[in-house]
Amino acid sequence: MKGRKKFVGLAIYFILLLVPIYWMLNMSLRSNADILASFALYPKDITLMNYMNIFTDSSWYMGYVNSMIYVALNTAISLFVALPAAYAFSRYQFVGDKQLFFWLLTNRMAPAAVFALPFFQLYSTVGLLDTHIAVALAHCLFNVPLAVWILEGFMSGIPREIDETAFIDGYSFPRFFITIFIPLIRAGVGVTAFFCFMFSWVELLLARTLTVTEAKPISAIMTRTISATGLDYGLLAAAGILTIVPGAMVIWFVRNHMAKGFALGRV
Amino acid sequence: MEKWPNNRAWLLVLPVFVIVAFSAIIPLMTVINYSVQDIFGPNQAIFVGFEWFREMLADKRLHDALWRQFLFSGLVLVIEMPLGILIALAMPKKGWGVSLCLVTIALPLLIPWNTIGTIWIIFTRPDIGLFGAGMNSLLGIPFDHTARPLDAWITVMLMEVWHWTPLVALLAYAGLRAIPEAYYQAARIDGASAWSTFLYIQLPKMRGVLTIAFLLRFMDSFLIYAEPFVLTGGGPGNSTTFLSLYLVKIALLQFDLGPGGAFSLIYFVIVLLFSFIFYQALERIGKGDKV
Amino acid sequence: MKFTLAWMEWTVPTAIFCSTIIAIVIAMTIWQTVSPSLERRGFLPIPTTPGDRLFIGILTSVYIFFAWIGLTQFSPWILLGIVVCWVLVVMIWG
Amino acid sequence: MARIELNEVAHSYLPKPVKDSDYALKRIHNVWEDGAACALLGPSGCGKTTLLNIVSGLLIPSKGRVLYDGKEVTALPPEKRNIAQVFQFPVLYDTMSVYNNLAFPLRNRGIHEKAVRERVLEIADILDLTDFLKKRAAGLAADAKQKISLGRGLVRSDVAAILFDEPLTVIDPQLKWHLRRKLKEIHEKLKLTFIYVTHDQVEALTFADQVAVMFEGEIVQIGSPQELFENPEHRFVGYFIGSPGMNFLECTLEGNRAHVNGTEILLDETTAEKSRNKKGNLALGIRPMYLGVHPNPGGDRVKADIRMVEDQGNYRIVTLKLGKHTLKASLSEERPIPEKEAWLSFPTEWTRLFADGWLIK
Repeated sequence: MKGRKKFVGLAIYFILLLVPIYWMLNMSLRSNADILASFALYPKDITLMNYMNIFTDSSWYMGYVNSMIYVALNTAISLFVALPAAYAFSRYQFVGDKQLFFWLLTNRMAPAAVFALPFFQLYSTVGLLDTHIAVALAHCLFNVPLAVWILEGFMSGIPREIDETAFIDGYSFPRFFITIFIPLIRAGVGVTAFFCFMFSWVELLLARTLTVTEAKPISAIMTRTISATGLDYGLLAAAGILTIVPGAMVIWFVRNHMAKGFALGRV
Repeated sequence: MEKWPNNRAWLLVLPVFVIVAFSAIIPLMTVINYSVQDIFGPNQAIFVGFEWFREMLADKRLHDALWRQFLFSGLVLVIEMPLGILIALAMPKKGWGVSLCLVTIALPLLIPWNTIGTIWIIFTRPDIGLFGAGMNSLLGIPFDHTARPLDAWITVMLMEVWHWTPLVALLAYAGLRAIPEAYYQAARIDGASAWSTFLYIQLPKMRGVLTIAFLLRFMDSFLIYAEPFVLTGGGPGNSTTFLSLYLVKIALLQFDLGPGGAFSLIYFVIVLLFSFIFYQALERIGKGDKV
Repeated sequence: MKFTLAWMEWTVPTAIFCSTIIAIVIAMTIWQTVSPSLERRGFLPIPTTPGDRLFIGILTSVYIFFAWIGLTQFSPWILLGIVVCWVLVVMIWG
Repeated sequence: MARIELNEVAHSYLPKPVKDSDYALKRIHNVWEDGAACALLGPSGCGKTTLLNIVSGLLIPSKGRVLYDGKEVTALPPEKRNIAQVFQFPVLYDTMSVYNNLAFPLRNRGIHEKAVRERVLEIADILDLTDFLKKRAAGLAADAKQKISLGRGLVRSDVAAILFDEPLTVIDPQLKWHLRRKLKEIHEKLKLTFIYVTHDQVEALTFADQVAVMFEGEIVQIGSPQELFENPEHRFVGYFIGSPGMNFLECTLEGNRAHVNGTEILLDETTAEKSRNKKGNLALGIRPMYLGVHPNPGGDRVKADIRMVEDQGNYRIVTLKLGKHTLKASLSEERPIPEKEAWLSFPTEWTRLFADGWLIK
């Protein structure tokens, strides 16, 4: 009886969760004229025209490519610098460790809007404006602290005796770190990569500010379509659906570890 | 766990320090510089002292945006926290349903923020949206988020709840899963009702993760930009212009560097205060209140 | 392509301000490296190290600054005096 | 207070058990008398906790019935069974004071606040918790916490039995002894049925009047500590109880002599008689303390090599090699121990024979 009520409640929530996404999918499979002409709960004449438009227009599909490039770059940079730092925070006590950790955290919390303008000036001065690396570096502002934070949680769960044993056995620090320690926190590295991917992928403001044409992400291209006159809902919906796909795929791969990342409460 | 005292650990932290300093300290100093000058163009600036701060601190639109922001963040917490806990309680504990639930629930979290806005535009438009059209024609309630401030608020709230409740639910779920089975067994033996079990076992044991959820939701909703920007553009009027939207309007759209700088600093310091409280709370959790 | 600082629009007061802050942070680091201090309880509600007290002092000073600028028309120089005193109070007894 | 009876109980965690090995509990048929202090002893994974959960009602067995005072309770949930349980680690309501923790089970049963108060004070007095009543339970030491868990069971005047699931696991060694004595004292004072699960033989043997030894989902023997020691009904009991455990030698029988790779050991006439018509692998068993170690040959003594001597304070443990078998003997410290070789004697009254693991009697 109680279990049943729970199940019904959960089912209702899931329906509410999926309906807006379903609605966008519905729109993406109809032509714009059809959308504006009639109201329908499901697409009567399914058309893939909107998707075809996106895949044939380079200004659209390059948006995805650009997004992928800077997200991948950002994830790589974040992990690379965060791994040793997280190790330092989890194992050592040093001058200003807590203050530094807090300062990193404030950057996770800082409003992107505050940094947008100086970033624009900074990157145009060093000539990186409208490049993938600019967006990737800008996203490091919140992703590197995030990565340090999550990894520190995972590393603190590994007993220190392992480090001590390895050092007594004569391992050098780099060799120990790469061949023993990182494999131990594989799951943590995966979860961290997932969150870096996620936050870089969903961010709009900095990505839009730092790009003009060459590295313009899909999110910015979509906002442009919104402000244009004669909004093409079908096309917009199709583009939206396509932005969900990579995230959904990534979720599927890390689903077993995801709860752990959330459990550490370090998002 | 006792840590090894070793100042050479700084070498390991150095890359992070450099990369974040580059992205945080230089822009912050730039913003400080802007905030005390009236800038007409490159190298054409007049030092104005604290004029911009005086102006921004007295700016009625900034006050409005700030109160709106607090109201919004407050509402977000009031709605999302209980809802998220309820969902977590209803989720299955084992079996094939777990993966399915986790993946479905996490889905909104991985949708780009502007796509979230797009979904909700399409969903709530009075002419083509299921929600908008449904309200108007089926229930006979006039609904138009582009024209009526209340409707715009309802839409933004719905979107926000839809988007972020999953985070609270996932955190709460993780917290629930960490409670050893013996606690539930003891509660059954002691004859506790479902409500007392929740009140005296589940809630106290979830305190850690719920603190984190609370703070994260507060911070993130305080910084919200992309979703309302796409959905309403801050309108109608200024009814959904939150702090970030107003700041971007001043700094990036009107290119008023001086007032924008002063605004940025005010905004940043508010966030800094909450971050500090956040950090202190986390430290406390780490020091022995762990589940 | 040359990296210049011109775009940062430096002014003398802000340069002094930023270098003062950086100097204080560096000085604190050196001091704590040479003779590390322990956490202790003062009038602040949480146990703090000198680094924490410096941060709390500066953060609260900024709020004092906002209140001063937003609510009064007095000279900022008086403010400077108040703020310096306040930071010292927090550092010593906080 | 109640007499607890388990009637042909078996349990499997699988939905459709087929093989014998699918069962976590194979077949338990047992009675615990009212007011007894019983222990369930066995290694980890032998099914002790499963059995305990069946008694408490947290699990419903796949087969069989559970009876309290002759009344069937198999399908009743724990809250309707009047039992209490103390878990491996202290289970407390951390946000409540000690007083409220103790009052919680009574309040849940709708008992009048005045009666609750009286009872809680009474039990707090028995458990020496009176001074802590106003404190938050979360801040106390592990042994005090464990006493609170116990107290939550004791406050209920109708409680039929208290089950302990390795309750001393998280307690410091010096406090263990103290708490164990407290348990014994409470048992004597309140005459409740105590069922105590543990893997520690010292705990079980000192606490209980009656010990049930479990092995791979079965109770292999129930008896007083002395019975378990002197007449282990199964090789496992012999090996598990006593430190070091019983010595076992694979053997064949000829007349009333056991052949252990080439040497002969004289057996008791009646034992040999019974063993003659048993099939299966025979093994001879003897406790280390009964094994005779002598410096010179004589009588039916058997020659063995000494490998190691360990000093344990007032006795010594000698490791011996008899052919391919390793034997241990424990000797009091006054007894001389020969250098390299020794002659062993097997007193017939302490030498047991086992067929396929089970004692021949």
